[in-house]
Amino acid sequence: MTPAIRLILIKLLQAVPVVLIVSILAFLVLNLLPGDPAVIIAGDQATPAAIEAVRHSLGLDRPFIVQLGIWFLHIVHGNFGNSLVLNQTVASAMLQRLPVTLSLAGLSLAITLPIGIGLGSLAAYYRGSWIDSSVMTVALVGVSVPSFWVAGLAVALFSVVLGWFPSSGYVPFAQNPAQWLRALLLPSIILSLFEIGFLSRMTRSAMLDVFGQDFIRTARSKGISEWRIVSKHAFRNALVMVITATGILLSAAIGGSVVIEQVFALPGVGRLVVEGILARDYPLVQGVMLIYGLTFVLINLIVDLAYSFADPRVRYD
Amino acid sequence: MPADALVSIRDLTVQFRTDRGWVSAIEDISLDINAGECLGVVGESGSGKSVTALSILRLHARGTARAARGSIMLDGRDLLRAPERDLRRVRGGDIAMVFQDPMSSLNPVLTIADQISESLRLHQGLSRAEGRSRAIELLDLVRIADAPRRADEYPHRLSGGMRQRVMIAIAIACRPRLLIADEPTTALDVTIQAQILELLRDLRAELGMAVMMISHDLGVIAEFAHRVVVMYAGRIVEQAPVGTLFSAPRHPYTEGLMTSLRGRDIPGQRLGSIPGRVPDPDESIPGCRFGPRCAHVEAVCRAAVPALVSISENHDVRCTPRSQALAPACL
Amino acid sequence: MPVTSETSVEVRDLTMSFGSGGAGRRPTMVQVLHDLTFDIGSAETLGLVGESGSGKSTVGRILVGLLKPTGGSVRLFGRSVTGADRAANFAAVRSRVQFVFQDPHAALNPRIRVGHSIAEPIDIAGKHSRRDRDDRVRQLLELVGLPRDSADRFPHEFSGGQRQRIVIARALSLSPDFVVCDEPVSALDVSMQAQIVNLLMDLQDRFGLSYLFIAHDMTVVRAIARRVAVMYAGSIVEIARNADLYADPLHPYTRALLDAMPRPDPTRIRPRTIPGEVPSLLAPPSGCRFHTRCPHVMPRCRDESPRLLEIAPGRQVACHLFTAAETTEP
Amino acid sequence: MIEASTVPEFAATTLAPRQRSMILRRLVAHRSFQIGFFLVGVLAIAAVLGPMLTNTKPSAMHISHRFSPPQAKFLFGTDMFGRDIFTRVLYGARVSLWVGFAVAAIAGVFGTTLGVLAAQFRSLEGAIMRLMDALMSFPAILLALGITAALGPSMNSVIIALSVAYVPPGVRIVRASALVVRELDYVQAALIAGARAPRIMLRHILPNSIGPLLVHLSFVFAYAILAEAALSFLGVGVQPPTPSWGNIIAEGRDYALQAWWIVLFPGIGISLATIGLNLLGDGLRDVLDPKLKG
Repeated sequence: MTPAIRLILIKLLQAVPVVLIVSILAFLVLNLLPGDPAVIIAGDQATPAAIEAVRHSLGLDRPFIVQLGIWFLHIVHGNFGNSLVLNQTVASAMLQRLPVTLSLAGLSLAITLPIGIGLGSLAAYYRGSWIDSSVMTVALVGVSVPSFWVAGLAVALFSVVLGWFPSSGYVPFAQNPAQWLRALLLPSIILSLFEIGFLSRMTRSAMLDVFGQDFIRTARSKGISEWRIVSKHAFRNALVMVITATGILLSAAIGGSVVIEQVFALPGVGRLVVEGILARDYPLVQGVMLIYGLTFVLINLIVDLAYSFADPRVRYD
Repeated sequence: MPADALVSIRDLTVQFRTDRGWVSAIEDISLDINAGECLGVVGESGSGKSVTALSILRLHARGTARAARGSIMLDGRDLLRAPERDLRRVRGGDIAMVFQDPMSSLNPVLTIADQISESLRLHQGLSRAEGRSRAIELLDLVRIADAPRRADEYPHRLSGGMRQRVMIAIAIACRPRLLIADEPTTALDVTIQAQILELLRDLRAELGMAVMMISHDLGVIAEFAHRVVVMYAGRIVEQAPVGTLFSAPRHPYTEGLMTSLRGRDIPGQRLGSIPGRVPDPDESIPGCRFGPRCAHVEAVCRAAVPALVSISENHDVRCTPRSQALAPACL
Repeated sequence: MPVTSETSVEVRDLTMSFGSGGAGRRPTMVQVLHDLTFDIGSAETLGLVGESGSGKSTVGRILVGLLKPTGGSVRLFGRSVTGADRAANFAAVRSRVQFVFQDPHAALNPRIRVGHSIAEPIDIAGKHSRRDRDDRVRQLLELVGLPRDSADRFPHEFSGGQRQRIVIARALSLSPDFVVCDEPVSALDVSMQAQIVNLLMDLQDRFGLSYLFIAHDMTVVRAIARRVAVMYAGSIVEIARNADLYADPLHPYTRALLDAMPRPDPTRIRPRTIPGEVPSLLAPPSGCRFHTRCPHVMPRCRDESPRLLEIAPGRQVACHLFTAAETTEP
Repeated sequence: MIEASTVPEFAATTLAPRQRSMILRRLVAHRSFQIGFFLVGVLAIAAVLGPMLTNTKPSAMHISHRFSPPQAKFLFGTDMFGRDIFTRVLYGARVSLWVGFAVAAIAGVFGTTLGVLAAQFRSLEGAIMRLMDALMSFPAILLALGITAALGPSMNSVIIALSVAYVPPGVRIVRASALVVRELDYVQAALIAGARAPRIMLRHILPNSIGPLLVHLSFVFAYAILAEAALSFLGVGVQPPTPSWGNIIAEGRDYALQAWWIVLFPGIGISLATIGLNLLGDGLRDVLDPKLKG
């Protein structure tokens, strides 16, 4: 067995307990917390009998262990339970909405990575200069300004006043790629603001960290140009950090899409969750949380492995 | 400036940015490095010996240091004022450097061959393949066994001693006229230190380059140098040919260092020690900075900063009472 | 003052192995110490020299209870601290054993005033009133040559040499009888080294301390130690009285170490040093672990590990050059 | 007993001039920290003094002044019910800053405790860290959504939900630095002297591994303010009529074109608070972790 395969297997094994905890957590969040879902679902004015009926229909009157068993059964079947409102399984509701969210997150990541890394490197390279301070100011505003607020202002300006973009709605890529892009561009850019700020700040400090290392001085003592030092010596070391950041960014993009989808009325998973919560469709919320949780266990695993393989010190030992 | 001086430093003062403003790390450093010679620079931490070395190639971290005064001449050009582009040709070309810590001085994500051939490809326009085969030759030259295999490995696979050999291979790749070795053996074990010193001595003879050997260890200096510069608290306090310095040191600080080492041969005997501690660079001390620790301090030492005075041919001392007693009366 | 026995420390066949390997690797045991046997007498200094990877620091850490050895026995002041009553016996001798670290910057908690750092062993032992404790701290500061008002300051306000004095003051706070000094001067400048070595010698004279003085620098050991043990790759290769060892090193490695030491003498022509490096603990050479670098290697050295034998009074060597002599000339 | 009867020959060592509290002095001199401290300070004072700075109530409706643009009487204008936006933003600041502070404090306490415990006791490490891994697998806002859904929308639910989301990174940070500190010589010295786990943790590991956490907490404070606003905006956070910056924006959203001031001012409030906290965090990071200094 090569070290690489062994590393992958070990990481996979380490992920198993996390997957288990994630699925139990997603269950517990709505079943064990002090709030009584039946009361909340039935509403404030409900009679005790009505609450009891809700409780029975949700299976909440059964023993805890049985509920947990049913929960795992749903997971194993791959349908992740049934929505109370939508008349479909959570899995199929999610599959329907996923392309929107993935398009949004993917597009924003595609915008973020080059700009964030570029700006961060630029600021690090020109540290202390006006370029550094301008980039860092922009980045600071990016991580500080609430996206739904900027989204509101942007819709008012670009969609309503200038009419450049539709203010809401979604067109599938397969149906019309141009319309798809037009519908998603503004939301993606707004989603990217935070991410660009975050990534450029992180890139800058990682690069500065690398700049302080002895081997950069060695490189300079060879007469290598500053640009080559940045692009070859520093960046390859900082890459490890950028990979780690990508995992966090993806998580931020998925989280941010909840709000952005709401503002732009995009029919994605984020909107599904919010609708689910407002409609008190607990199984739906649970199911989506679980699927997202499991997805990120997988993403973190990939990031972890990519990280190991980007660094020869880990790769060979 | 002597005719055979390769690098000539005059009145160099370098300052660092601190919380309390700019503070001088070295002051009024003047020294020559002659072609093919081996100059030893010795001093304790805070003496400014590494700052001096890094100043020659302007390798201080950007924005943290400035040369307030002085010049560093190479081939009639002042390196302190040369444009960055010109300086890059000097770095790794005319003047190369080996650093103290071989564990952190190599880039962990690039192969050995890549790091050695980089300056060859840059300064001599070699292709990637040519660079690699030159790198393997250089690894042989620094006596690394199994060079072709080692060339494709990453630094973390090598021991400290091997990494320092790789650092030396990088430094000599373009046949520099001056090799600056900044405490090249301090981080290494005793037997490995001896191996590296032997390697450097052999290479110096083979390639005919000058070496500036910086060390806190008088033993290393005694073994390696032709001429020695002793630094204390940012200033040169004494310079002399190695034989003179070790047989007849004139500065009280040099004397103190010698006695603290020599007493060690007798078990149980108290060592000669220099009382007190090295002052911080921003501590203000009137007159001679060694004054507070000096057993022979006089009123004149506190009155003014002593000058570096020649007391015989090639022997300079920065100590007012001593130079008054010893300087040739030909003034 | 407690009654001291003749020997402070008795170490017999001490072995130590560490588990190695993390994620992605099969755990393997790495043996870092092989059957060490030595004594340290009352008020004696034993120098322990060797290069990195020799295991010398591990020995020191075992003697103060930071590490638990995997084999052999250690007796401190006559009490076994490796047997069944390990914990109880260690508790009984804890206040008599102390440690001085190599790096004076890492050895002091940066957030605690040095007075409190010095008093920490007293606080833990819980024997003194606050007043006694503060008096004791001032006394200790004076003892190591620091101004009394140092107690209120933080470590960053002191130079390296001064911090090492503080570390020594802390080590002395409970009036120990045995102190492990792990490279106590190797992080210091030459002029500071002399101050600290002199201080350690003075303290020994006044209080009858025993030292295990660990160092890689043989010249420092020469000044302070009465006897010297030389370690290589986890084994003691030679133990001798100070004067004997430096005048006439027997083991080829001891000789190599002495030859490799730079000396402040420009007229000396140093013999060429031995080739190679200290072997990896993961793949130690067969037989004598020094045979890969030894200028006098014989076929026997590759197969058979030499034992540490007494070849003259107070003089032990582990080398086939001498075991051979012993077997042919009984 | 060792006594100092005579002063040793080399007692003459002198001390360097006193350097009191370098960290505080550096912080005070740090530009980002100054600006951040000013912004956060002003907002915090405004939030605390809130009721004294205005002569009306956040829920008071001035029916004849609906949709008034900013003017002397209504500094930030009024909303669709004629409520004074200035007063509402002031009261919103109390909610938002309190939520942020509470979340940072809870994340700090739990992060420190669990982090130090995980570093000190191998038996707890696996369980604590796997649980943190699992919690960190959910995007923070989604986890918070799920928890607020279960608890029912309210300010306290938001605080609990965001705390759960922001504890895990704190645990990781504290554990990582505690693992480093644990191996340092001064901890070994305490072990040699016979110190037990509580002393080691409280006196040595905790004070020396908390720096990175403080930096992190100032960012958590900022994230929590943003997240509270987002949750309230989505309608699952702080519920009207209690004003929070998030729900003021949500309510004013539909009138953004005709009455821009309703959404503009609470948004500026959020932005200034998070900018201030981020600058504060940057300053702390530069001073407590000089390695990353730019």
